[in-house]
Amino acid sequence: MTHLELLYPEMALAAMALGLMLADLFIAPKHGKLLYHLAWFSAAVALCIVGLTVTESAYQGVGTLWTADPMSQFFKMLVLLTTILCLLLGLEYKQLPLRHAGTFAALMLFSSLGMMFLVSGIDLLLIFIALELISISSFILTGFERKNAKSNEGALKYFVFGAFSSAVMVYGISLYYGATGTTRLIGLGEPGGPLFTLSLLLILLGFGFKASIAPMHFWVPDAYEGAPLPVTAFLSLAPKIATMGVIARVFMLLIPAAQQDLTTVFMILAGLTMTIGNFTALFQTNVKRMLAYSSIAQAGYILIGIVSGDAKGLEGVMLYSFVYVAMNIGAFAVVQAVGDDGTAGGNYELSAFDGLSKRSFGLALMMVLFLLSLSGIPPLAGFIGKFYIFSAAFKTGHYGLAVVAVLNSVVSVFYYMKIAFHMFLRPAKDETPLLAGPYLYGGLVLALLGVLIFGIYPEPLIASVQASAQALP
Amino acid sequence: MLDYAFLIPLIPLAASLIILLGGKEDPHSPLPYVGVAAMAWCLVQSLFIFWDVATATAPLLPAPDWTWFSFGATAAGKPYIYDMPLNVLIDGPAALMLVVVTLVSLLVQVYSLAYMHGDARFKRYFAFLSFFTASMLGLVVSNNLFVTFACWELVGVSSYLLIGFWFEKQGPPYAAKKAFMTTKLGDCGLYLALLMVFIQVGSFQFTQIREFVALGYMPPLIATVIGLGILFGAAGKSAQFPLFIWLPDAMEGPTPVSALIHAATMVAAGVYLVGRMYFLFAVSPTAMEFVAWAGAITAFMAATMAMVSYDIKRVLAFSTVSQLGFMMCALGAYGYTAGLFHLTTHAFFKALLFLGAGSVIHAVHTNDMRQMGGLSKKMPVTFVTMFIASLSIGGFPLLSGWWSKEMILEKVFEHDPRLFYVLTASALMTAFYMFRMIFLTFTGNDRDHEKHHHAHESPLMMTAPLVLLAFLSVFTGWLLHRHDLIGRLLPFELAEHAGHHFPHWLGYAVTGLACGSMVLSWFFYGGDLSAVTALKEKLLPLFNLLERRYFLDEFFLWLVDLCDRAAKLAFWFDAHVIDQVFIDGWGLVMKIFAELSNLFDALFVDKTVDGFGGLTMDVGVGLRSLVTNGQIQEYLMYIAVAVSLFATLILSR
Amino acid sequence: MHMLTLITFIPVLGALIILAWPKDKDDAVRVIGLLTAFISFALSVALFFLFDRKDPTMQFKEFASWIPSMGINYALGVDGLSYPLVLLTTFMSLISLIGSLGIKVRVKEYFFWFLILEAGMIGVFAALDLVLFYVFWELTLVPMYFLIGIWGGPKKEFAAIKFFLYTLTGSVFMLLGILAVYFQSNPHTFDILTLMKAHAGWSERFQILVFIAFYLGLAVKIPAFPFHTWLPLAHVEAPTAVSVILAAVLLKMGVYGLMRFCYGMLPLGFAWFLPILIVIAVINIVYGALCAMAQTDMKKMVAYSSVNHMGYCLLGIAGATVTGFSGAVFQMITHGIITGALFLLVGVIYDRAHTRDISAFGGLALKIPLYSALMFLTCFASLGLPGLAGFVGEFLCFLGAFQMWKWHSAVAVLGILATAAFFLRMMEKVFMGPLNTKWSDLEDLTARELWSIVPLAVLTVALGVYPKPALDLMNTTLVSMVGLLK
Amino acid sequence: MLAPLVFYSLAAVVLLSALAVVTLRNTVHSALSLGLCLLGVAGLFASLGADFLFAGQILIYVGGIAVLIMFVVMLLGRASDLHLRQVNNQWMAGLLICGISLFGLLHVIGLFSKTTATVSPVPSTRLLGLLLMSDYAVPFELISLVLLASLLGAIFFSKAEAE
Amino acid sequence: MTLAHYLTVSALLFLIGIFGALTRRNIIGILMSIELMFNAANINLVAFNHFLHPGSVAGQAFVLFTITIAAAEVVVGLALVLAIYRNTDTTYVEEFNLLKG
Repeated sequence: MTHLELLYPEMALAAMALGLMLADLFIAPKHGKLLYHLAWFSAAVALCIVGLTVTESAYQGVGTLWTADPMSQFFKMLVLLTTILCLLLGLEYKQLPLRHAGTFAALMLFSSLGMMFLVSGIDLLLIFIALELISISSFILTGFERKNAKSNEGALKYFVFGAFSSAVMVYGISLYYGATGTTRLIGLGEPGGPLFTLSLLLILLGFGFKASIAPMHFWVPDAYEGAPLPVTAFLSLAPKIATMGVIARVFMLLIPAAQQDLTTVFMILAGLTMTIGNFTALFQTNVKRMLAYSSIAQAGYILIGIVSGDAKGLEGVMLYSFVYVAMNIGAFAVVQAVGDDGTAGGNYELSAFDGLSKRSFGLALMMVLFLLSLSGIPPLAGFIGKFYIFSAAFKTGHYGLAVVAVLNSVVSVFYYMKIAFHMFLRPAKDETPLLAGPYLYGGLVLALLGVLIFGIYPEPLIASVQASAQALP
Repeated sequence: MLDYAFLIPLIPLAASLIILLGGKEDPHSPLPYVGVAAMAWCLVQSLFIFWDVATATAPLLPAPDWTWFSFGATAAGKPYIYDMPLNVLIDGPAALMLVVVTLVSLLVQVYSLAYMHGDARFKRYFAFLSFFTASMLGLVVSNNLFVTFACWELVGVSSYLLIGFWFEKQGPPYAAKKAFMTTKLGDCGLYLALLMVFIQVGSFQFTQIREFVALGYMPPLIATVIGLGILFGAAGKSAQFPLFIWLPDAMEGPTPVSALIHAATMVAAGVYLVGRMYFLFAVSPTAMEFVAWAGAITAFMAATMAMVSYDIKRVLAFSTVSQLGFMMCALGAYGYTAGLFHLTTHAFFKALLFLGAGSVIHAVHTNDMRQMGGLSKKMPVTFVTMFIASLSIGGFPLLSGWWSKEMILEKVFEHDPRLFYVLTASALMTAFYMFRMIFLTFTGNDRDHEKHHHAHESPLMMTAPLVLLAFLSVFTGWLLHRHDLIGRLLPFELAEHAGHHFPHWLGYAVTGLACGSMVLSWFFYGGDLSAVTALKEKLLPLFNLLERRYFLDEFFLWLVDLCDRAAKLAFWFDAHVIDQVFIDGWGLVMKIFAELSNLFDALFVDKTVDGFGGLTMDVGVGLRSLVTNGQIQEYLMYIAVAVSLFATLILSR
Repeated sequence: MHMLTLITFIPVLGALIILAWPKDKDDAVRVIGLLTAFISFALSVALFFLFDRKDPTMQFKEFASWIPSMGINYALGVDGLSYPLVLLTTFMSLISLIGSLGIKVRVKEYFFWFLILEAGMIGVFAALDLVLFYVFWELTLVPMYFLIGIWGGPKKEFAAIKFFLYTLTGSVFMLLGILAVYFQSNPHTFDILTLMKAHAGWSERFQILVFIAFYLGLAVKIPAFPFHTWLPLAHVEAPTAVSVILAAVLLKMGVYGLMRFCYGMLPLGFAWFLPILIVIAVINIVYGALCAMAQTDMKKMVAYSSVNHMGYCLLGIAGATVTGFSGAVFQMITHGIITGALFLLVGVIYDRAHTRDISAFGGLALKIPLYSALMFLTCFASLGLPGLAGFVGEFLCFLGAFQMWKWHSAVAVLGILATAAFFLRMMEKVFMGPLNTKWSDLEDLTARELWSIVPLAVLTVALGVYPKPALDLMNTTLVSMVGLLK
Repeated sequence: MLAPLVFYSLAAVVLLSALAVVTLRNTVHSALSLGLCLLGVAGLFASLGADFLFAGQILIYVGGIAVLIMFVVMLLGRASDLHLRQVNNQWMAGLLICGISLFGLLHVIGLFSKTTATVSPVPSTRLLGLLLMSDYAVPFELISLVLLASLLGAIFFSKAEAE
Repeated sequence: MTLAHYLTVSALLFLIGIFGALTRRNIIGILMSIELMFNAANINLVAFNHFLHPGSVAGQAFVLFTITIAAAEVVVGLALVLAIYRNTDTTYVEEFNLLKG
């Protein structure tokens, strides 16, 4: 059974991306926006196709290197959703040259294509290549503001880091191959031994780089700060949740971490990621950078779900990923509305947020809601996600980790509220009303609805997550 | 009439509210007459009740039986809902007290109509006065210890308000606060006693507690504790040693207030309460002994202090304290009847003395007796009435004070002769200083011509009460003693105390000595004061000790200061330790964390610790210098280190 | 009739209407705010007549499946423990909103946050599901942050974030406790009523651990020593009406939780903690009073007096008797009313004089007699004068604790003395003595201020003279509650 | 007898030239050593019977990547850099980490100290081709997208600023 | 020749690569070092394929992909280096410190 129809979304997306590349050559720069519309539209089409191909059980397709199961479909849809939202942000972003709109959009689509393969891969070869596709597109996207030295530098650091970690990962895969005789992740029997464990560790490093797990997180703030804002939003979401998806698949379902004594490692990683992310975020004055650290911390929370290692943990990972998309994209959207003020490189310092509530109460209020959701205050969606994750940790007896996590969420409040403080408590420098574009508002409202509705009535979300947590094997 | 006894406290309360809330503040407001009328009604009702009680035998528990509030309580491990009853117990002492309180109150109110006329807060004064009377009457009639305590506190606050009535002056606010705090200190003991009573008995009803004790359920030790608690409370309210320091200061209030509250009624509440709980004291000889000696010491100390005071009201205040000591001592010496008898008689002549003093002060506008003198001609009525009162308090035969005091001395001697000697000394001093006051004020030369010149007799509204009280001061004792009325009203049910026999001649001797000390007083103060001055020079340290009130004030001020220091210390602790522990302590943990993560980084940025922000800044700086200095190869290095560590961790297992 | 839902969510509705209301229509916003608070209050008063005083169980129960996959339900209900507090909340919110009419800047935001806060507070008392409870609990946090942070005094920012972090730190531990009991119960449930019956099988060690988690969350809110230091700062910096609501309702959430969860759900943990709790209670009382005595700022003094008064509640609870519990609940209500009035009054003088320094005044009773009279009344009520609201609750607390803790109670009685001392000193310095000529043109209370203060004063007297209606509400429930402890 | 000789000499070439890559000051020399190293690796491939990879390694790595790097080095190369240190100040720590890691890796590798080849190498090109067209078809397609993306990036970055 | 020999060579090559990546100041140096690491992995894959799993050519196929990926990365990397060099006139990594904190 080849089940080629299960690859239709990927094919469609690839075709559209290639089309965009070509269109870039023929469409005049002034119509560049058209390409963005085309791009998000094609992502939406792919999303629809994924939705049509949602299956209840797992299929393995051509070459048996990938699978289509509810879990991968869930993550694919999430990735595509993120892509759409980020493209909407990109539409309103003033710093990007319109003449390269096609390249930009195509790279976004390439990247999300890589993620779609990443979350459905069950062979390290495919996973590795998908990861590289993501990486290479992301390097370019990060450096997309060519005249901006920060953007260049961010891209370079990202690149060096990425290349290094993929080299290490390949080395790990080679050891894996040595230990098992295959690069496949299924049908392994009971592998073990130091070689195998070491290989898993090195492979985890590759994943950790993408998911910005400490101590593989160092590139994150630099790259995020340097990257154009829509890219930052994209990088903080899509690769992270896709990688979390693949980590969950590999270390929870295929080669359970507990079998290889990796649970301790995951616990340390989770604790370290949260703690470092939050504590370094405390004294950031650049909001982009602060959110970068915050996204590191959020990765730590997601890891708790993986540590707990049972079905509830997996559901927690998926649930939190979803919620995280909504609240983080919302936060970034507001940051873009405020910071992308037409000056070169924008102004993302905290002081740019002074008195935002006077300039646009709606934006400020939404930002507060997103931030509170990020810090896990009910009744917002972030709370539901955290609650689920923590209860997974509790169920499996990881009390210490839960305590670390809740303390971390307290620490996080400090810097999240700092933004709120600037928006509400500081007087505005100039009180000109702040207006954002319609697409940005569209994205914002979508995100807000997600945060509010799933915060107040999360049942449909949880039900669908529980239904989607069925995966191969 | 008895069935409506509950109205007695409520009517003045209503009157008080009417006066307080009705109409505007006006120096000539007619509203105070409402208070007077209410009090008159109460007096009538009290007299009827008195008659009922005097002709009946058993203590009476008139209806209704209302519930004030209900709360959950536990008995024998089972929770139930306890209804706090609001009912009235009219027995002999209560009936007697009712008459005393309403009568004195009425007279004082009438007197005040003239005395306070024209005061800017004329109306408010009467509202407070009525409120006081209401609470006092509530205290008297209640059958519920808890309600009694509530009223007890309310009379305290009325006293506070009335002492501080002229709050725009310097002295009264302080005196009011001092009075309130000192009595409150005593109330703490009473509070604990209340708690203990309920825990032990499961009820606050006097009748039920009494039954409980009568059945012998009350362990003596608990009884002692409760008794001491009550005694402490009573010591506060009735100005017993060592809590009497507030009463002399309380004289800052208007003089009629002093007459009513700080002489006749409120200060007697402590004695009255001990009397009401007497059945409980009877179980505990220890508590009794404490009561007796507290009373005796108070009586003696106050009397000595009264000997040297020149403030006419202070003399009276000390005298009050001393007399209260007599009562307390009597109660402690198993002289229940005697103690309460003296309470009654004392109320009248002491009220008279105060009102008279008020009249004098009204005339000469000073409290200092050294600026008076020779007023007898100017103010004959005042002089005569006060003279009678002094005779009465001094123990001149057949006057009411004599009856009660003799009774006390007899009981005390029977109990313990040592107490008797102390009290006798005090009694002699009483006679001495009372006449010292009379002589200084009314006889001899006018020491201040200006003041003397302007002095005049008070109006009828003020003198009428004086006359009436003088009448009572003369005859009450005899009336009550006749046919042993007092004995029947205040039945002493305890088994007869086997003690020393009181020889009759001793009674006569004391009477004689008292009269003698009145004469002695004439020797010192009747003419010029040279003899006193000479004596004072000889006994200067003693005079100083007495004038400084045994340094008790200093002691309490020291205590207050100690509290203040404790408060400052506590606040310092709060702001600099507790707060910092939770802010900086948290920061400290983080700092350690930062230090640890700084192992590779020699450049630790040391900053002064300054609250939350500072420390987190520290942490931030520490971490930041470690993790994101922008040097990518350092980042890579950390990864390499971490991977090696993890590999070691897993592979070494 | 979904009465409780209506009571809880009408303020939210009002908040949303205000949010959607066009800008710069401050008066309309005020009217809407008052109206919604009033409707909520009126409905809760209606419950007063419908409430069955003989029924110890939950009444007006509402149930809806909320998140069935996590076993979380939307369950509301009140019993004799929570209903008085709901009533207090709606009442004090209305009063505070009246007191807030003087707010001139950013009116819309103010009323928005305030109404959200009200909904959160009501929900805390009415929730019958632990997660729902937690949601409401946290819901109070954010509005408070903004209310202090935007409309507060000079150090408002620090005060706001300190409040936020303190309470949040505590409450996340509570969240862990909630999760712990969830996974301990069998079948797993968040239902409070079920959990209150389920504790029989839980080991003492487990109960102690969970108790600590819960206690950390609640103690910060109460605030119990040594977690109280956020309170004076928050109070001093907060605007008047917010101080009122903070003292009157927010602190009660902690005590309520202590009674409902720590006692009702974890009796063994509670029993284990009792000897510590009584010490904390005594410290709160005596130490709080001493700290209050050291203050020169009236508002700070009142704030510390709250620490002192919440100590009485703790004392009553530590007695673990029905009497003590009655006292604690009653004390909560009366403290809410009295301290609310105190804060309002202090706010009035601050509005006029722009200082709260006790020694800066003198003889004000001559100039502003009405104000002084009300201040005297509330101060006396606060120091526990009989006939005023504070007395009965305080006494019942002592009575409840005295059975088990004689010596502790005896020490705590000194706290009463200290309380009296600092209130009397304040009254003496501020209102008595010669008039400080600096304030010779001070004005007495305005109508708006009277509207907010007089109802409290009336209630202070009414609850003091006749506390039976209030106590009757809670008696049956409390009687049925005790006996969990051996 | 020949095999060890071939192996050791190849290993020596690979490791020494690799050392040269990371230690030489002159970047041009480093790049040249890289080419040599890659050639050595190709030799190792050959010795392991991977004929297609041998060719691929030489064509892509040596002929493509190493030359590309050389180009860029030449393009950027500045004579003045030659006297600058090419190694940063954390080389000691790096050395330490690498030493420790080597110790650990050798520990793991020790497991295979007795493993010898069981079959003689066969030409693998045909097998590889089959694999790429069947099971590995999806990655094969995907990698074309990777290359496309990288080209896109290369063009984007190296194109002179037009606007 | 045993598998261990090949693995040792590969391990040494890998560590040399790591050392270079950690210490070379020049970006191009770092890039070259990373190439060494890739090659070490390739040696591993081929060696394992040859010694342990001679039945299939999965290892060799993987090497093919690795080589391609490495090429793609180098292309992007070099382009980036060129772009940056144009902007900042340096290729020394420690001079890239606009972003920190």
